[in-house]
Amino acid sequence: MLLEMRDVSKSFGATRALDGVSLAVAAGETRALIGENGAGKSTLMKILSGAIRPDSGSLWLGGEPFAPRGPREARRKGVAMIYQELALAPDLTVEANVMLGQEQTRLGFIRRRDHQRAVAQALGLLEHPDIHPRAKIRDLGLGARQVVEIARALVAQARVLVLDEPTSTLTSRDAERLFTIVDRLRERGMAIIYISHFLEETRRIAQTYTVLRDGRTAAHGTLAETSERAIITAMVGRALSELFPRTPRAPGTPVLELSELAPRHGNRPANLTLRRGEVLGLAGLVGAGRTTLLRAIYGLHPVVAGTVRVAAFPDRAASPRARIAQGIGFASEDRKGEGLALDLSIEDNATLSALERHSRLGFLNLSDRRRAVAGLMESLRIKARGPRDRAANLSGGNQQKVALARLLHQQADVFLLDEPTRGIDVGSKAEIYAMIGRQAAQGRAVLMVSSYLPELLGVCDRIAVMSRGLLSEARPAADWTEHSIMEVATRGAG
Amino acid sequence: MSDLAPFAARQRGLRGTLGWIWTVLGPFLGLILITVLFAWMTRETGSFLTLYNWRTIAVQTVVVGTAALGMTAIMIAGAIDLSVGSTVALVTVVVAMLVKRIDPALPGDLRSAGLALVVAMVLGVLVGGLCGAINGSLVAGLRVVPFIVTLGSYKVYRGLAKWLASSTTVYVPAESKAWWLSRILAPEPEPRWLMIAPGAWALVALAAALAIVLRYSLFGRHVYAVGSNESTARLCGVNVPKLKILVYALAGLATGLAGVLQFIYMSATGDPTTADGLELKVIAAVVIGGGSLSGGEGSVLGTLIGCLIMSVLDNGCVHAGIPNPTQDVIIGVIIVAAVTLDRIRRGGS
Amino acid sequence: MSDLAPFAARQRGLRGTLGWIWTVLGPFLGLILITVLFAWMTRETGSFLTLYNWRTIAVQTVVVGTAALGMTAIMIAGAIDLSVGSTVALVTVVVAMLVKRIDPALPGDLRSAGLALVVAMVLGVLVGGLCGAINGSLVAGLRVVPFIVTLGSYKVYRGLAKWLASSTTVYVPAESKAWWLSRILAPEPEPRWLMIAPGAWALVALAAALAIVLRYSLFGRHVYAVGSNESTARLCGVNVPKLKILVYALAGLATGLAGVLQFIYMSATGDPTTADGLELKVIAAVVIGGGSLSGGEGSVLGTLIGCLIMSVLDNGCVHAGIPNPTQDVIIGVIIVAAVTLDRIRRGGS
Amino acid sequence: GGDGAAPAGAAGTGPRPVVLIGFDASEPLTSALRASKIQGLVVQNPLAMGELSVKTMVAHLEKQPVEARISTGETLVTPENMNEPAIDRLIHPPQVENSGGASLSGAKTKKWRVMVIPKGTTHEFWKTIHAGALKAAEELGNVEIVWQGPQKEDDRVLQIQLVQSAIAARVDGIVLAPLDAKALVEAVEAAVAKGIPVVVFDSALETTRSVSYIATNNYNGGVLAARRLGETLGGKGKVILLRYAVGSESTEQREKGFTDTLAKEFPGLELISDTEYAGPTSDSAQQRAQSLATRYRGKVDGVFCPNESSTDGMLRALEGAGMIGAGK
Ligand SMILES: Nc1ncnc2c1ncn2[C@@H]1O[C@H](COP(=O)(O)OP(=O)(O)OP(=O)(O)O)[C@@H](O)[C@H]1O
Ligand SMILES: Nc1ncnc2c1ncn2[C@@H]1O[C@H](COP(=O)(O)OP(=O)(O)OP(=O)(O)O)[C@@H](O)[C@H]1O
Ligand SMILES: [Mg+2]
Ligand SMILES: [Mg+2]
Repeated sequence: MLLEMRDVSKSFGATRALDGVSLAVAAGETRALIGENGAGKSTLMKILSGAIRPDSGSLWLGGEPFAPRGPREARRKGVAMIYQELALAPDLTVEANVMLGQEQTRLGFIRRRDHQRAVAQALGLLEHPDIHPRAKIRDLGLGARQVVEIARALVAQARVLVLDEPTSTLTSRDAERLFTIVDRLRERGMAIIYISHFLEETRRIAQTYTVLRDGRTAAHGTLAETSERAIITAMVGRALSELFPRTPRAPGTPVLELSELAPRHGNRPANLTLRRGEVLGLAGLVGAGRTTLLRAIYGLHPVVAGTVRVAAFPDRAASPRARIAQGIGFASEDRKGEGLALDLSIEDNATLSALERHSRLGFLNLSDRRRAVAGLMESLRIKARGPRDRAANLSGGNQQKVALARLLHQQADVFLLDEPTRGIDVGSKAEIYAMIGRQAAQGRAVLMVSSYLPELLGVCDRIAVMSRGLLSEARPAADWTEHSIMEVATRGAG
Repeated sequence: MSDLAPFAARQRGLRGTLGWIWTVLGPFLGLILITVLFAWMTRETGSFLTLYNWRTIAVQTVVVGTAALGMTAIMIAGAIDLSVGSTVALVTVVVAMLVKRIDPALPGDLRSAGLALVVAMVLGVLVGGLCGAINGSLVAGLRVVPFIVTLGSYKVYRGLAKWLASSTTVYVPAESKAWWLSRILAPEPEPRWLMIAPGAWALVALAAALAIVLRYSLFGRHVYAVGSNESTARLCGVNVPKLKILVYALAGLATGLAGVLQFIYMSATGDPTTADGLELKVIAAVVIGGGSLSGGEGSVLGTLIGCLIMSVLDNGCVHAGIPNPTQDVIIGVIIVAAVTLDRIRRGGS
Repeated sequence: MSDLAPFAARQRGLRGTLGWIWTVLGPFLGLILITVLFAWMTRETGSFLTLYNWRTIAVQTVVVGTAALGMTAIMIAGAIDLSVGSTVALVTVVVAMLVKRIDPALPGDLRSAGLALVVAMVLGVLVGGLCGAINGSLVAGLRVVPFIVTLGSYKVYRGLAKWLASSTTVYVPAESKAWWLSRILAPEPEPRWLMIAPGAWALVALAAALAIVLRYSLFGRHVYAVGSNESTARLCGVNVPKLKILVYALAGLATGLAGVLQFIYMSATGDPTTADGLELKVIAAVVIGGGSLSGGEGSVLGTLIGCLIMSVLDNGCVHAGIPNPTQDVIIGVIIVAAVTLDRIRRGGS
Repeated sequence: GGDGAAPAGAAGTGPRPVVLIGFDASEPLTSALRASKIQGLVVQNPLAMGELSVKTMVAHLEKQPVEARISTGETLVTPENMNEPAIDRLIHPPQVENSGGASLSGAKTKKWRVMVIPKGTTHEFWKTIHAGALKAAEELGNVEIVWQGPQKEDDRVLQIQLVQSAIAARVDGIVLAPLDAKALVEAVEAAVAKGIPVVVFDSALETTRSVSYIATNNYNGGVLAARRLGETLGGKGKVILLRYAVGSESTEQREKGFTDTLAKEFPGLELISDTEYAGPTSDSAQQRAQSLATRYRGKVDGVFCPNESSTDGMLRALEGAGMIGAGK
């Protein structure tokens, strides 16, 4: 075994994140690490990468004890990691970020030629020559950032590569490219640990698996010999019924109408009608402009022409505030930068858009609010110590749930969801789909952006595809297949 | 902050039965240690640990404390105000000039009651609020960083103060000073049962009000949200520009009150050069009290403790008879030590 | 990114053929406007737009500029240094005292060459570096925010300066001042072909060196990375504590040089009270030049322009004969205006 | 001695009154003097200083011989003598409002343009100097005054910059109150080298190149204060000296004159504190004085403050602590 972790435990205060976990990967093996949100996957990998230190347990790398005192040492010994929460410096260029910590220098000065070559090569491997090496990360969309992050790990030339949910913001095309590269690296003798909530994806890429549950190893083995149902049962502790439950619903009156809506930068004018009791999906490649469209509707992105009409409301100048008043709720794809105030508590985050529901004369009824939030946490199964826990202390998936809890708390009429299940485990995904279905059945409307096509095909009533800023006509989900969606999505780009 | 409870729970486990004493006294740790230190250093004269001296310290803290309350709100919202010192100076000048204008025009009995003073002082507070509102509007309107906007107004307000006062000190004639004026900041208050000066009580009341507003009001939660992550706040429908203007205006009222108190402290004098460097002192008090320059953090209690730490240091050094250069060194070391201690107490980073 | 291209194109379209003039002159816009303003105000005497006056401005910018270069690096790394003023004062005192010690012990010809001055000045720069290194070690070691650490050392270094100087000014005897000393910051340099004072050239050279280091060296890259996102830098294997100590130490060397220049500017005087409030001026210069209090941003050219804007304002107001209060107001308004303009130029937020 | 002093903070009996001697006059100080809250003020004659400085400069410009050292005198004002007309003129001098004076931007209208650079612009002392300078200008008729003080009082560097800017602005003469006896030497000599004569006033400058030096004898001012304090206390008691600021030449001279005289002439007076500095403004002085007053409550008999702002702050602190009676 190239890498072994034995009996690793780690507690954060009263939270026992890891409780005697063991894991081993051989050279030339890709191991999938699977588990519910908050099971401890990221924590385990952070220990491996030296970002945090275990309370107990030991690590062995290439037969030698391995106790990294920090990320520096781990990197030097050949452990490269792609973190779940994108770790990029926003003020630096793509090139500087890719090379950060692994610069090639002469007399203390950067060898720019070598850097340019290395970065161009990595981006070429990922088939993303469109990402300009001198662009600042600040100006990139999330998908492009994820690509940069992967490029960084490619340059690292490590012995052990950890990928913590690398595809959560990638489209299937980009993901497929990534898999090819990972396969190639594995064949070259690298040991790879792959964390993902997409089970079919892990089958495609990994040979072995380990399931974590509540900080313990719940199961491990070879993927080829294990059924999906068995893995899910090990993960969730129960068998999961249907992933995409259909609720009885019929499209009603239009609630949201876009006519010739043209956001600034890139997007072409879009037309769209969203009806009550309908779930409408937006597919497309990274950078296609879906996020921009959603933000423009919500009043967060400047609009150059066209209108957004919301049922029963006069068309006034858009601002998030006005939109909330009109019953629109928005969940951002960028939960760290925009979706959540990480320093605030769960209850603050979950109720910020509708604080007045718990207030009289401008003052909050704290206990009332806490009760409401506790209820939401219960129903979305948010794993935390309580409503007062800081959002920053939650696992990635649980943070995403807090962002969704806000929309429920707000009792929005129209949901604008940008990659809503990003980083969410299968069990919770099913619950969120059920939640979306329930909302639609109650006559609310959902406009949902996702790069995960099975989800769009399973949940949505109609789907529209965006490609290079151009929005296609929305057609019933039954008319689409993954293949036809990709075709439309790439055609504009090709 | 809202996550005190689980945190406290964790800490309690660690510390066993001493738990709640620690929880209550914890934030005061630095202050207590400094007090003990000075009490020990002045054990021979004993002048430091007297009731009278603590009343004096209370009086010496009032102006900084009042201004620091405003700054706490501003810094929680992720902004900063460099113009507090200048605003205080401007307010003292305005109040002094108003008294000189209004008082002679009043009939005798109103004069002796000090009506002119009351009117001028209220207007002074409003001038402070106006200064704050201007800062806030510029920050929100020009979208220039608060540091620069208030650096500009730091100059402008100071210039206005000097210009109004013709570059010199404005004295209120003795006959315009009502009998109650000097009592507001007298270390030994009358009536006796007040315990500390009425001005100090005003600070306490203001602090309590601000603490409640920050914790329980929608406005307060929005202030924390904007300071913690402005994009999130906007996404959640907070009117960020309006909120900023409001925070600055309210903080300005506090600064205005600080100016009025400074005017009283200086026996009804309007001094355009006063409160020079107050901004640094006030910001330091907020940061010592746990506030952050990047917003989203800070508490009223912490700020008050920060102010007291600074006052006790200044006062204690004089009582211990420490020469001036050594005082500077000691104060510097203790500020760092107190904050380090607090960081360790709260458990790292 | 695919949509960067249309964005750039749009900008280019807006500016049309004037494009490159704008690109080159853009950052100087505020400075140029202020210069034009004062030139217009002093059009009758014409004393402002003379070569001699600009040489004077250059000399008047040297100390602030040198210190601001150090601060630029610190602020790019996301930290701050409030102790620059105190460090400058400490360095002036140390240099003056060293000259007084060393010079009498030297043989005659070395004395007249000013060897003692050279040695003392080099040691002065090192003292600055030491002060910086101490700041950096405390920031990295105690993990207390830089604001507090340097607030502490702001007091401590000032105290040390006073203590060393026995609370008074330290003068270097006339016979210890070498002939070349006063030439370093003379507005009209000798030899003539130097154009500006040797001290100003030192600033230019230092600025060029720093710009190159920040742009092309590994160290510079890491400074930006730490300031932009500290945890990312740490995760990518940057030794953040070491880097911080290094940045502070290097900046300290610059501050030390500023102190030496201040010593020269004050005709070889060690003054423990000098440079009071320098920190605010220096930070303001960096922020005017595009630096950010939250790190990751800032440039050497910007900082130099920021310093020049401040110097030109001070100098121009004297030439225009504007009284102090009006000066304050004008300077305040112009600072905000210049930064607003710059923000608009760079296209929003 | 301090025996039998009331314990601090005890009800009813306030501590015994303290004798306060100050320096310079301002409105609250003179009214306190009138109420005998202050037992003595040493005042200078800024009006004469300003007037003489400008007149000397013009005389030099017009190639007349001038004296190298002119003293403008210092006077002890007490509650007893303050109503004498000569003294009253000293403590109620004329002052200048913001406007007065020429501006550098306009074309020269008079024969001579002289820049007057004080140490600061906000103390009343400087306002009176300004009035004196303008008075001279009016009487002479052929000179205009440009009045520019450093933005921050007591900052050598700012003053050096002002002198440099004055050279660049090509004025005919500079009248300067140097913040430092040595640090300004080079700037002044640079001016002289450029053909701009310099008159020094208020504080000394160590150069031979200046035209004349016009000032109060500050050391003697301190001596006067010490004598007044010693005599009022009957040569016995405990005394505090609240210093002004580190490195300020004129006040250090006063402090030195004061301490020297105490040591020499009043062995019965014990200096119990002389290490505290009042700082630049009257409220910083008040903070310091308040802490000092609590510390030595009931243990101190006399206080000396070497300038206007420190006297002002001390007066307020003593009043606040009830350590000063409303007359005896
Ligand atoms: N810094 C921290 N402070 C306190 N608790 C933490 C911290 N980091 C993680 N935790 C807790 O540890 C547990 C495990 O978190 P971890 O991030 O490893 O989960 P995960 O398996 O990666 O989940 P996800 O799939 O949602 O990313 C969670 O309960 C989380 O709340
Ligand atoms: N040149 C540009 N200047 C300013 N903002 C830009 C520019 N290009 C893109 N943006 C903005 O950056 C954000 C992220 O862009 P991105 O390329 O990720 O598109 P997107 O809308 O998120 O696409 P999708 O959601 O389909 O991946 C969008 O809000 C977009 O409008
Ligand atoms: Mg995770
Ligand atoms: Mg997107």
